[in-house]
Amino acid sequence: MQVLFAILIAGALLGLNVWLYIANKKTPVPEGCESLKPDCSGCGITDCAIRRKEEE
Amino acid sequence: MNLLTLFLSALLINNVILSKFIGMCPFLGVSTKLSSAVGMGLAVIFVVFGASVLSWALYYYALVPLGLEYMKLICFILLIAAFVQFVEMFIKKTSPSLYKSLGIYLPLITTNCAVLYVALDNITQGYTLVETMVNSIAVPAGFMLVLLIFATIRERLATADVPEAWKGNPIAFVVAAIMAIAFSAFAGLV
Amino acid sequence: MNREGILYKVVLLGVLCAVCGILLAGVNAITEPIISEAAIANEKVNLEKIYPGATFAAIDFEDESGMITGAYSAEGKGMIYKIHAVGYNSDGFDFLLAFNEDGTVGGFQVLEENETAGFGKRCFEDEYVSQINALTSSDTAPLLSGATLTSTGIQKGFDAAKALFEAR
Amino acid sequence: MSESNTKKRGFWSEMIYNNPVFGLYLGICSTLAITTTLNNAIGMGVAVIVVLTISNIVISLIAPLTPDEIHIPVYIVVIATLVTVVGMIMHAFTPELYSTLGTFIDLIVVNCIILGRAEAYACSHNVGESARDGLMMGLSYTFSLLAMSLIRQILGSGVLELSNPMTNQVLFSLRLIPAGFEIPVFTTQTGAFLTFAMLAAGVAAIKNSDEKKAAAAAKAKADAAKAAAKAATASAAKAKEAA
Repeated sequence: MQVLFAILIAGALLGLNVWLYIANKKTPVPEGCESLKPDCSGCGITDCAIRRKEEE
Repeated sequence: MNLLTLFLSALLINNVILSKFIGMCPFLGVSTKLSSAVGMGLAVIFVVFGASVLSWALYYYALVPLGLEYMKLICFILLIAAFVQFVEMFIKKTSPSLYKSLGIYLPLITTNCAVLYVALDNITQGYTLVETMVNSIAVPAGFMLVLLIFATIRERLATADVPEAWKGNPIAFVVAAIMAIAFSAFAGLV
Repeated sequence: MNREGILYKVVLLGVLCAVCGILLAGVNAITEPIISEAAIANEKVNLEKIYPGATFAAIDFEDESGMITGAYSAEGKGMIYKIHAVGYNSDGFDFLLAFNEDGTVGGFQVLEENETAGFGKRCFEDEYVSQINALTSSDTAPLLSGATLTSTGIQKGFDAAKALFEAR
Repeated sequence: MSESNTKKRGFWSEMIYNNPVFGLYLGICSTLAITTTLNNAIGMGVAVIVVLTISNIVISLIAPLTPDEIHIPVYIVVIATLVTVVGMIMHAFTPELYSTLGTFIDLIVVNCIILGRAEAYACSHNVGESARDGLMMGLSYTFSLLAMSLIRQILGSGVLELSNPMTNQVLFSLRLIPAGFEIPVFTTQTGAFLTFAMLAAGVAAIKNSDEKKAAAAAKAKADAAKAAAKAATASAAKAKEAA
């Protein structure tokens, strides 16, 4: 019984997560913000996802 | 516990970066410019506060009554990820100008250890809701404080003559070490 | 099945949650008894002094006074509370207080203290201890003149434990 | 780092070049916080190796089944489950270690290494490669922890000590610096930052000198090729003349 609740809670949160993730992706980026860039040059974290995206 | 004591000790004495080493990645990443430090700091304060209060409620109103304390890690990290997505979407829709300054830092925050750390810490310390709220503002405020101080130092450091191998992050750690000594002086404050 | 369909995602996430939930519950079922056993292990030596040979279990409690640091049940015998009180020495002191099932005091055992010899320390000597041992869960612990601060600490701790014992 | 590059390098140089901590600056939080003793470093290292390897295997298995837009939440759940399991096992069997490592075990979830690796590697490689990669990353992370903790423990307390985490029995204890001559600052936060800075600078120095050497070698090669080409044309011209 307890396990069922565990699965339900995890499932609900995961569903919420996926839903928000997809909804967020669908929301258009406001005007003027299409090409926002962080300053990666000063950062030493060379394996960061954002940096990789920028370098592509 | 006295709320002011709690606030000061989380802000200065047990500063997340200098005494707990939490949130080092964004610390190194965005602390090169004052403007990015402000953006990151504000985004972290907002997300930590929201996510911690939500996690607190989830833990005491859902997990504890059901005896599912062992699910807390999964639940908290999912909650944080969902909250970050929600905030990003909300800002996109309502305030383009805010998005312009914070937008780029929001995706980075899910993997910022500080958020998960504060959410978990509130539970392990057994804080009440009010204490949780104070702690969840004080900790990220301490994060932002150090980020700001550090950004100004680093802007000066950019023009300093540093040996080749120490350029970039190694010298930043030396600066952090000196700042840790300075902050350890706060220990007698409370 | 259609990869992009909503049904596929729901099924996938459901299966994932089920696997994770069952795995966690299983591991928790194995490790939980070991963890709670280990949590008592340090206390057990002291608990044994009050109820020798009993089976102990740590229990959850809600304490409003903030003085109770632990609660343990001794199966069929009574309850033991671990209390932290502050006396003359600001570091405070720790003691165990036990109530038998019938409400009489089952034991009073000091764990760690640094009170002044001849004053606060008298609260842990035979005369005062025997007074405590004669009480029940409806009494109030007596004060000891010359050791007022320390015995006030004990009195407050006694009241806190009493409230928990009565509320259980 | 391209595949062929890492294959050409030996085990140790891969540890230095691809070192997640001193090279890529990932997972710094736990590295700084828990490296006060050798015991903590080994415990944390083993936990990370286990989580990283298993999560890489699991993710490479389920990646083909997962549609793109839900992969991040799925990874988060897998990794959080694994960390919880590892945490519970450590809590049960090595309680002392668990209480000193504390929240840092839980924070493995957000440890950038694991999320980084899951996204960058495991989702696009097969099981064997992913497992090897996870193990490799975990090992070099542990290696960094060991280096940090050795320096900090020896300089800070003067004693090199290792104990059995299950029973807290001291396995060996060796005093390397006489009592009274230790440098206690190395056990504090400041010491952590300083040790880290020195090691990171060391790694950067090795990288720099290697790069210089490589550049010099490339230049020499180019020069030799040029010279050879010149000689060849010269001899060809001579041959022509002779003809």
